[in-house]
Amino acid sequence: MAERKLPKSTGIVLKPMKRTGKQLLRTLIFGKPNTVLYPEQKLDLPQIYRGKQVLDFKKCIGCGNCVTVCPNDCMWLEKVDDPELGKIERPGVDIGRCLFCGLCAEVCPTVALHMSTAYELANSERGKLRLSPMDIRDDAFGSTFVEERQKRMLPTLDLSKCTGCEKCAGECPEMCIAMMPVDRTDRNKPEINLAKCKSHAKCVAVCPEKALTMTEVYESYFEMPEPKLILDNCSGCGACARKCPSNAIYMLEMPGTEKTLKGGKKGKPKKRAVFVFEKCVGCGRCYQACKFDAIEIPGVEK
Amino acid sequence: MNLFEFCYGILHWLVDLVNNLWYWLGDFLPWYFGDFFTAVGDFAASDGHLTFMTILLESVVIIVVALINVLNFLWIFRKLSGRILDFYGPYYVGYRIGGWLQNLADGMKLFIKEIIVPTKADRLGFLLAPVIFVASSLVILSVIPLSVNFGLSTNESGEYVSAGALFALAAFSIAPFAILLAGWSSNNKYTLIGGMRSAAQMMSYEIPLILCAASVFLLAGSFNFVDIVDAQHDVWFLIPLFIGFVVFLICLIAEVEIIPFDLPEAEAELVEGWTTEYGGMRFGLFYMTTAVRSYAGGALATAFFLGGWQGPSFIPDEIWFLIKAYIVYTVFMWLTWSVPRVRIDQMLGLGWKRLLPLAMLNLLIAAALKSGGWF
Amino acid sequence: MAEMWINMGPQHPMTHGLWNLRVKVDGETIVDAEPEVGYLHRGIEKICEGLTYPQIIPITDRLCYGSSLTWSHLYCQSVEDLMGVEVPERAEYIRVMAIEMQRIASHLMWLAAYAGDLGMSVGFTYTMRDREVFVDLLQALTGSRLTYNYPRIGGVAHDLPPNFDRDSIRAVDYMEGRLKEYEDLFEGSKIFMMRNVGIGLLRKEDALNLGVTGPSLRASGVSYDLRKDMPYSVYPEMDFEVATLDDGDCYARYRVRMDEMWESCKIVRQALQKMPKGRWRMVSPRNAPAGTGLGRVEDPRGEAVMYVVGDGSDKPYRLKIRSPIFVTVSAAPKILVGYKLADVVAIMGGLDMCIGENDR
Amino acid sequence: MEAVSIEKAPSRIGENPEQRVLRALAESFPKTVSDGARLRPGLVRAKVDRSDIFRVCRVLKDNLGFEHLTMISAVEYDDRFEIVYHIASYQSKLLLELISTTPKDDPTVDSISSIWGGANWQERESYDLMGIVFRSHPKLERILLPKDVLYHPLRKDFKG
Repeated sequence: MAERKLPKSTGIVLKPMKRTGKQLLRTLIFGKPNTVLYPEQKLDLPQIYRGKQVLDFKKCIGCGNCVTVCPNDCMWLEKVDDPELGKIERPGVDIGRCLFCGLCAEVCPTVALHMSTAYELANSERGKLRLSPMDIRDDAFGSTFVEERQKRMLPTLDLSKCTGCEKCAGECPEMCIAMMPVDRTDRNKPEINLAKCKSHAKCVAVCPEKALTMTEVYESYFEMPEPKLILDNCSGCGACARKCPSNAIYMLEMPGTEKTLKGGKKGKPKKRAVFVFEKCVGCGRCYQACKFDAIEIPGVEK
Repeated sequence: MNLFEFCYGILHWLVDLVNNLWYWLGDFLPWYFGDFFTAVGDFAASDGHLTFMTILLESVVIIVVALINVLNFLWIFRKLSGRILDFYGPYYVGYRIGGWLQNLADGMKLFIKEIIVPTKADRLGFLLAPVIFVASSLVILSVIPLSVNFGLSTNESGEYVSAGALFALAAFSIAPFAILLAGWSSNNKYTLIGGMRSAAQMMSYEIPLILCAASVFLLAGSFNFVDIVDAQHDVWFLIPLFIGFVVFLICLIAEVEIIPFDLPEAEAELVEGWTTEYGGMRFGLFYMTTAVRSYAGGALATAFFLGGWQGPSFIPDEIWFLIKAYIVYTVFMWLTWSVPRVRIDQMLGLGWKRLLPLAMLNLLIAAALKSGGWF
Repeated sequence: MAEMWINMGPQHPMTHGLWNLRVKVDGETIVDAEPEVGYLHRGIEKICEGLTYPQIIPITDRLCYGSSLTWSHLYCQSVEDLMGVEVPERAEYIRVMAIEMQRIASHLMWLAAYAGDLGMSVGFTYTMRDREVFVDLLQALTGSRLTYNYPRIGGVAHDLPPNFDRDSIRAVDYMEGRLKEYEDLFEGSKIFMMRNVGIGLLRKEDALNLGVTGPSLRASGVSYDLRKDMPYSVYPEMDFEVATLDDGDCYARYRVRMDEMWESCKIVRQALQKMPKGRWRMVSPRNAPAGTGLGRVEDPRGEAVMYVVGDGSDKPYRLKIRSPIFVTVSAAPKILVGYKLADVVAIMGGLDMCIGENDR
Repeated sequence: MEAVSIEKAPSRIGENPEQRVLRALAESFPKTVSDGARLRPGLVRAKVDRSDIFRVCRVLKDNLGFEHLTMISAVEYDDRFEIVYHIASYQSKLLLELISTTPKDDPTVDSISSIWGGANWQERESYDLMGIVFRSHPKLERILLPKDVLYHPLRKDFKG
């Protein structure tokens, strides 16, 4: 091994004493110590600091993606009776178990859930750490928050109004709308390729039935699972459509399936579920609601 | 008026007050009781008894004054360490006086804590060790005078204990026994190693310390604090005996067990050294006694090398003495918070191989100065 | 003299966590040593088998309190290898910058703990104070102070906040000034040198054989740094040197880490300078294909490896974590024997223990 | 470094170090080393029969300059255990992934802790969590879990 030059420690302890002496003068005479006197002074927190969750009830659609993504199972959906919004489901959070990882806010499709900068969450009772949706409600918080995810104006389809007139497909300058026939129905459904859409809104303008509207859609970094319909199993009960938080499922009649009743009259035709994938948030609640195993989602368990 | 006269006066007035009541009570009783009462009253008013009580009172006064200083020391310790380490130190308790009351609050908190004796500990030794440690340290304080007038004397002339300095040094070196006892009786490997380390350390550093003190005694020609301080009237011993002063300070740091020489309590490897098993006020006493010994050390260094209470007369003598002791202590603290802890073999090597020859050299210089007739 | 076993741990100021070092001492000299670990075993590898790929990122943060960002980065890197995800270039630069800040913070925390071990409170408070500068920066970047949860599969969670460039350059300048102060504070003190030079000798052959990695290996004379020798991310673009010293004592380990902090400051500057504009995150796939992915990075404590086995579902089939400290601790008896009891804290402190990643 | 480096292995023109180490292994152990592949620059994978793992590792360390054992991981599949050795060469900047397979009912393999001291605790860990038995290991005890635990938690049949 080569001989190494050790640094000279001249004066045995004088060098460190010089440094500490300077520090002493700095804190005693010329300034103040570095400490933040906590209850009186507080640190400035960045906007993206991850503290207690805050929920915008009006934006939230109750899809439960936050509940699914939580690594610690500390969130749940709770039924709330709101005077303004009616009977809704909104997530609650157990602060005592929360990791404060922020995945719930990140996965929220409508940017209704945020992590606020509130960090003084201690409580003497463990039960009070379970925050119900009303406890984390703050509808005004979202306006103070600069969302980093990009927002796009995209046409969304209300299939119940759509007549399948194909005007939108002809009008789209990007050629991103294609009319696709829906199986076993006599209807055509416009399918919009959202990746190509440049938000011209011409399809909305031209739609005679006002079935297309422009809505804000936030980009998502999570690949969400898409539901698949097994048509043979579908009984047309409509449970999935009622459960769908983003109203992406429509029940369409299948002509030719009418049962002949006793009097020779024909009954109502059977219905089937139709997914509008542009609106789907991948929560998998339709899968949970279906009692006939007609919907499957890879990777989501009941 | 010196402290003896002050205390004597107070006691005399007190005894007179009580005796008046006493004799008046005795008048109501039969003659044989009355005689007894008179005899007791006479004994209480006698000069011998009063002198004895005066000495007791004096030492109590001195120790109380010293303990108030010790509180100051603890406050300086915590405040200064805070400022050197870039935080506030005591702040809220006694906000207007810089957090001075924090130590009292801590003491109160320690008082109400339970005393726990480990099951397998040697109970007698475990309980006795803090008593010896604290008592031997407090006794040092009683013989250190703050000025010509403020010290423990046995008669009105203010003549102090003639071998006061020797007594102080002797009392200083009782502590290793208490520490060893505490370490051994706790029945714990950490405390045992801490106690052994402490004994080795104190013994090896006692010798240079006493040699340095001996050079001072040689120059002053006395063991009496007043004589030693008087001898420094022209020039402080710091100047002729500079080597001795440095060696004395280093040895004092080792004696009071603060970083870099706090091996017996080496926090990182021995948890808390020989105080590991102590809790509550017993730990508080150890903590306080460290400050007591620091104060005693600072006072000894002041008296031996820094001219004692001598200084310009616009400040009282006692305050001069305390200022010097505080400065010595501040330097201790400054050093403490700047350096890491040394290892036991390195420390003993330093003690025996470096400090002892230096102390001998210092003694030689003192002898040369004395025989040369400069002092 | 009689020999006796002393338990240094599980609750002991030396341990920096929860582990037990049993040393057999003859007087104060160590004759034998035996580390016992596992007090903090949380079964993270098993937990990860039950979570989806994005859910694991906050769990990997919990592997090491000192450098959580490195571990989540390592996890994302290995999963990207498994899934074949391309990471945007800006994200790679942000990652490298954040990791180097984390490395400085981790080394400062090590220095603080080391100073505390040696009984030097001033070293503890000053280094922790200056670590705060980088923790604040990382907080502004990631949104949390300790468990950052910042890298994502296919990028990073957030873009740089406003004024971050300016603040980082300022922090790095401040740090370089402080490093000089530390050199005065530590090496300028004779007592520190007495405690370090020649203590805890680990020879090159032993270090290689026992699988010691990271700063401890480089202090033993092997110039091997994964950032330089098997570069990942955008480290090939960066200009820095591998700090190496020949004598494997505590002082060399201290010096290597100090030099690494200098180099990290350099890398942070370069990363900020070269950072391109563009996206910082891609959409990550939900399911991984069947196969294996391997990530291998230079942790502040050594070589960290993750080996992910995917089975086509959205959860990993098996996740194996190689903790650098786990292997380094197994070398401890080799280093400890023959030194004094007080040197245990210097030697084990110099190895930079982190029990979270050690026990997993 | 005195160890024979991979550079000194007989080379053919146009071969990169990954191919060279694979060829050297295949020539030394024609029967037991199979499926050699270069996954990406600097990462090589090969399969080794479990009976020969000790000799392969000995050759790797002594003749091919692989001086660092990075990681030993055990993976349980439905029909087999795979013990994956990641072995690194500091000089030629290579990482070799050696995969050795054992049947489910006999998870036994030779210990290599006498070749690399760093393998000692990693083998103990694999024994502890996955139940792989390493023959002639100096101290094959549980390391992360308490000594009286009866199960191997990383096996798939162990549920919380």
